[in-house]
Amino acid sequence: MRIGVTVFPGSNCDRDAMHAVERAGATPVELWHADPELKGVDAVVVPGGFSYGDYLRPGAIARFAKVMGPLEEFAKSGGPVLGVCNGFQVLLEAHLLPGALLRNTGMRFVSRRARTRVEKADTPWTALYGEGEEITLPVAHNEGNYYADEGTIRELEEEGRIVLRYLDNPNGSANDIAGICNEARNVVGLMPHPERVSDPALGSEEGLRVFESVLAAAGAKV
Amino acid sequence: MSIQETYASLGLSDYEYDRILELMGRAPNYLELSLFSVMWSEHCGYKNSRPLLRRFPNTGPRVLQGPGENAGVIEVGEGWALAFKMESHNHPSAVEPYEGAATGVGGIIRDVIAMGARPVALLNALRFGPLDDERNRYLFREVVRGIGGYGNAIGVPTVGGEVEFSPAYSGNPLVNAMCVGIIRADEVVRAKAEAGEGNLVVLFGAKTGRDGIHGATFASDELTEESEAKRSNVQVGDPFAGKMLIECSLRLLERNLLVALQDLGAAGIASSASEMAARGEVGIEIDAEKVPLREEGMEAWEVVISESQERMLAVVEPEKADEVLKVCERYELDAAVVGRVTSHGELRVLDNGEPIGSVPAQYLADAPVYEREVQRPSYLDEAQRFDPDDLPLPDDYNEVLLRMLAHPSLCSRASVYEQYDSEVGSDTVVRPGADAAVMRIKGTKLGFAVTADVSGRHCYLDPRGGGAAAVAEAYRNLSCVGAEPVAITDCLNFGSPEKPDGYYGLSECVDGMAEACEVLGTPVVSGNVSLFNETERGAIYPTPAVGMVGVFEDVSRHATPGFKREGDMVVVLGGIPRWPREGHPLSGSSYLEVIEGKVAGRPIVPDLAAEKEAADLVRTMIRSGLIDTAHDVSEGGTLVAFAEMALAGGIGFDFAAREIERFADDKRHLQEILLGEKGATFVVTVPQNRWPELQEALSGANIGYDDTGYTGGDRFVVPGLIDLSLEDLRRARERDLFEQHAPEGGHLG
Amino acid sequence: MTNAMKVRVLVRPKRGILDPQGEAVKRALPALGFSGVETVHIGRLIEMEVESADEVEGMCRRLLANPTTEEYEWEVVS
Amino acid sequence: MTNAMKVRVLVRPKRGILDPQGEAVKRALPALGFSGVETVHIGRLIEMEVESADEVEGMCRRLLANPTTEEYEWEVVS
Ligand SMILES: Nc1ncnc2c1ncn2[C@@H]1O[C@H](COP(=O)(O)OP(=O)(O)O)[C@@H](O)[C@H]1O
Ligand SMILES: [Mg+2]
Repeated sequence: MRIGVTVFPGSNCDRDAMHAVERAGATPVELWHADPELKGVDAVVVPGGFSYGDYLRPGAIARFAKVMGPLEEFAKSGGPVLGVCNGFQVLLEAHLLPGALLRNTGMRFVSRRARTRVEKADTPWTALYGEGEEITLPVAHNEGNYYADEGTIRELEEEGRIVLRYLDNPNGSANDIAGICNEARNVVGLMPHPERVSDPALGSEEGLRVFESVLAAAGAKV
Repeated sequence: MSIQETYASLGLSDYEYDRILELMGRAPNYLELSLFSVMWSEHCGYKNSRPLLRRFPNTGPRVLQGPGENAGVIEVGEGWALAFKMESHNHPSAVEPYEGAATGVGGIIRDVIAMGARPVALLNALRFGPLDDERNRYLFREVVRGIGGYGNAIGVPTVGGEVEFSPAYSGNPLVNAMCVGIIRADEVVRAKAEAGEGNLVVLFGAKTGRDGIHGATFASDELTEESEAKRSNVQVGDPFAGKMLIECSLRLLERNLLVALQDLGAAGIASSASEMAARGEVGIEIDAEKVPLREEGMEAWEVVISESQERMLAVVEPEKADEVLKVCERYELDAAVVGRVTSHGELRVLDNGEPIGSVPAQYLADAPVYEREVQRPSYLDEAQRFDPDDLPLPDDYNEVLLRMLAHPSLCSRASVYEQYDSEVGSDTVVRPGADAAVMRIKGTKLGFAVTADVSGRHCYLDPRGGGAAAVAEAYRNLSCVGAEPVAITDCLNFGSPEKPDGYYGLSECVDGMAEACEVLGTPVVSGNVSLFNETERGAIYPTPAVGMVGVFEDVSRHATPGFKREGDMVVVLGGIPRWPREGHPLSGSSYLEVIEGKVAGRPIVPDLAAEKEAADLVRTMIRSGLIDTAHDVSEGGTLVAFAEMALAGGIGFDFAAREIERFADDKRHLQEILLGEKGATFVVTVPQNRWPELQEALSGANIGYDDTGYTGGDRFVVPGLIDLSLEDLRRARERDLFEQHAPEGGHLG
Repeated sequence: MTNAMKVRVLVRPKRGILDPQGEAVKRALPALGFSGVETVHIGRLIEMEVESADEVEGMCRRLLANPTTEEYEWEVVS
Repeated sequence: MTNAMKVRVLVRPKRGILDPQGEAVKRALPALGFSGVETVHIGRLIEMEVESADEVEGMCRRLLANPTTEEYEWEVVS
C-alpha cells in the first residue's frame, strides 16, 4: 500500500508521518504542495507543522495549495484522508471537515501527553482500536481548541463522528473533542500526534495502529 | 560628527583606531570602519577572551572539528557525527524579549546548518531577575514564548535547558541557545571559500532590510522624520523562512551544489564574507546592488552590514549557479549571485561596479587581543565568610522540603518546557524533565544525550570551583541517563572584562572549566562569549553556561530519574557527607539561599577525580542493565533529589529509620546529609534481589555508598522528620511559573 | 505602485464565539490598574495595496476570514 | 453597559520592521489565484467597550501594543 504525505512550506511532521507509515508496513510517498497530483496513492496523511508559518490562520493558506484540488476529489470519492494537528486545521479550512480550531484557552502553546479515548473504530484510521480504548498521545499546538456551532456539535455527537476525545482536555476544546470524521467517515482529523508514538524506541507504540488501521481497512476491501 | 566620535560610536577605542590606520596605511571610510567595528567586537573577534579560551582543551579521539568553525563536530559511530554550539542573545532579549529569544534560536540553528548538519535538538539556558518584579516576569514570559514561537514552528524539538532566577540578573537577563545537528562524518561542510578565483558568491534566504544595523550613528542625531525612517530596526525572526532555509540548504548540500556555506550573523554579509575569505585565504567581492532588498533606498554600506535574519551565504562553482538558484526557488526563497571569489585577499564591496570599501580579510580576522589585569575582587572574602555552626537548625523539615520544592529556581520546569514542542522529529527518547534529554539516531541503535548547566551562585562565590562544578554537573547529568560524555560547548556570560573584578571571574571560571574538561575528558569544541552584562546595579553573577553532549552505543540502555517499582532499594552513591567534614556542604547551598535568604560561604570545591569515578560507575551500571533509575544530587541536596525521583515516578519513598537514628543526636550532621551539596553524588535504585550485584559492582571502586531507604506507597517519609503525601509534594513543586502573568499580544514592560 | 489603492480589512471573532485572546487581555487589565473595561475582542487587521478593489471581497470570503468563526468588513482607505 | 463607549485600536508592525506574516501572505497570493496585490501587512484589531476613553492611550502603550516593534492608533467608534 502507498500512503501519500503532503508537504507544504512549513510542514514539519512530514518526515515523522512517513516514518510511521513505514513502520506500519506501507510505502510513504511525498506529495509536494505545488504538484497537483496524488501519484496514485491509496491514502493520504496531511501532517502537522506550521504550513506557511501558520500566518493569517493555521491552514488558511495551505488549503489553496495545488495539491489540495486532487486531494479534495480523492476525499470526496471516499479515499482515506488523515489530518494531524496542522493537517487537521488544513482539512477544516478546506471544508472537508466541519468546524474550526481556536486558540487554546490557556493562551499558550501546549506540548505534553494527553490521555484520550478512542470513541469510534469504524473509520479507516481507527479500525484496529477498541471502541472506548484509552490511549495516551502527544499534543503540541497553539490552536487546538475545537469549535463548531451548537447544531454541528449536536450532529457530530448524534452521528458518532467524534472519533477521539480528551480525558484531560488540554486546550478548552468543545465536548473534549480531540478528533472527528466526516459524514462518510473516510476523512479524519486528529489534534494529537499518533505518529510520534509509533516506535518502541521512543517508549510507546500507542499511535501506530492509526496507520496500521488504514492498511487493514484497505486489505478488508480488497 | 568628528572622526573620533564616529569610531567611538561604532565601539572602537582610540588604540584600535590607530591600529587600523597602521594596518591600512590610510584612513578607512565609514563602511570599512563598520567592518572593523563588528569584526573586532567581542562577539566576533573575542578580543578580551581569546587568550583565555586557549586554556581550554579542544582535542579528543571523537573530535572531528574543534573551535573555529560555525559549530564543533564530534563523532558518534557508524559514520554519524553531531555538530553543536551554544550562543548568547542576552542584549537583544533585554530590549525585545520575544524577538530577541526567537532570533537567538534562529541564529544558532543556522550555525549548525552551516556545517551541513540537520538540526535535531535545541536547548536553552536562561537567567532572569526574581519574579516578584513585573519587568522580570515580562522578560521571562516573552523569552519563553519567543523560544517556543521559533523552535516549535521551525520544527526542531526543544529538548532541554535550564532556568534560574536571582536578583543578579534583574535588568540583564541571560538567553543562551544551543543547537545540535546530525550529519554524516564525511560530509562536514566547512565555511571556507576555497577553490579560489572565479567561484561565485550566492546569497539566499530572506530579503535584506535595515535590521540591526548599528544604530549608534543615528542615536546622537536629532530625531527627524528622515532619520527615524533610516533608523536601524529591531530584528524580527521568521521561523517559516527559517524552516525553508534548513530544507533548502540541506538540499543544496545533498546535491553537491556548494563549495562552502556560511550563516549570516552579526554584521551580515560583510562579516560572513570576510570570515569565509580569511579562512580560505582568498578575497571576496560583493556587488551590493545585487542583494535582494526589502526596503527602498538602502545604501550600499547598510546592505552589507544589515543583520536581517534567515539568510545564508554560499560559494558556488559558476556552472552550478543556475541550479542553485532553481533549488532556492523551489523553497520559495530569494536568491541571487551577489559576488565572486578573487585572489586579492580583500573583502571588497562594490556598488554598481564602483569599489566603495576594501579591507584585507586577514586584518578583519585579526582582532587585537587584550590581556587584562587579574585581581581578586574584594567582595569574595566577604561573600565566602560563613560559619555553618551559626546556621539555625530547621525545626520543621516538612515545611523546609515544601518551600524548597516550590522555589522558582527548584520547582518543576514543566510550565516552561510544556510550551516547547520537544518531540517533533520523532527522535526524542527522554523528554525534558530528566537529567538530560536522550535522542536516538534513526535507523541505528545509536543515540546521544545533551544537557545545559551552570550555577551562577556557585561561580559568584568561587569562580574557579564554580566553573569546574558546571562541567562536573553536566558530566553527572549525562552519566545519569547512561550516556558517555564526549565534549562541550559553552557560553561565557560575564560582566565587564575591563574591570579587574570582572576579568578575575572570567579568568578563574575558565581555569576551573578547563581543568574539569581536562580531567573529565570532555574537550570544548565550540562556544561563545558575552561580556559587559552589567546594569547600574552591577555585574551579573559569572555565568559560564555549559552544554555537554554524550553518546550511546545502544540508546535503549538508558536511565531516568523516576522511581520505577515499589520496594526498590534507594542507594546514595558517592555517599552521604561524612564527619569530620572536609568542607561545609551547606556553604553556598540552595538551602541557604531559599530558606535563610543568604548567598554566602564557599561551596565545596569539586573533587573531579571522584566526580569521574562515580559518574563512570553509574554509566557502566546503566549500560549493563543493572540500574534503570538514576539522578544526580545537585541543587537542594539529597532530600530534593529523593523528592524529585518520587514525583517523577509517582511512587513514594521511605527513608530507612536506622539511618536517621544513627544521627539522632547530631542534628547538624543530619541537616548536611539531607540538604548539603557536595558534588560527586548520585541516587540510584535497584530491586532488592539485585542489591548484591550492586554491591559487587561497587566493591572495587573507591566510592562510598549508603542504602538509604525504599521506594513504595504514596507518601514521602523521613522518620521523625518528614511525612508528606506525594500529592503535597506535587502541589508544591508543580507550580506554574507564569501564573500571574499578563497575556500575549501585549507589551507590559 | 502608482495607482494602487489602499484597502483595510478588519476581521473579528463572530459574536458569541469564544475569544480566548480577548478574554486574557480583559483579565490582565485590572492588574495593571486599568478599570472600567467591559469587553475586549481581538481580531486581525489586514492592510493591502491592490491594483483594483474587485477581488477584495473574494479574498476576504475565501482567505482572510474564516466564515465559521469570524466576520469581516473592508473599506478602501485611499 | 448603558453608557459604555466603543473603542477601536489598530496595531500594526512598525514601518521597516520585518512583517513575516504579511510577506508570507503576499508571496502566497498569486498561487492562490489572487493577483494585483502589491503589499500586505497584518496587524491586530482590538475592540473594547470602556466606561471612559481616558485610559485607552495608557492601555495601548502598556499592554495592547509593543512599542519596540509596533505602532498603534485608536478611535472612539460609538
Ligand atoms: N529553559 C528550559 N527549556 C527546556 N527544558 C528545560 C528548561 N529548563 C529546564 N528544563 C528541563 O527541566 C529539567 C530540570 O532542569 P534542571 O533542574 O536544570 O535539571 P538538572 O538539575 O538535572 O540540571 C531538565 O530536563 C531540563 O532539561
Ligand atoms: Mg541533574
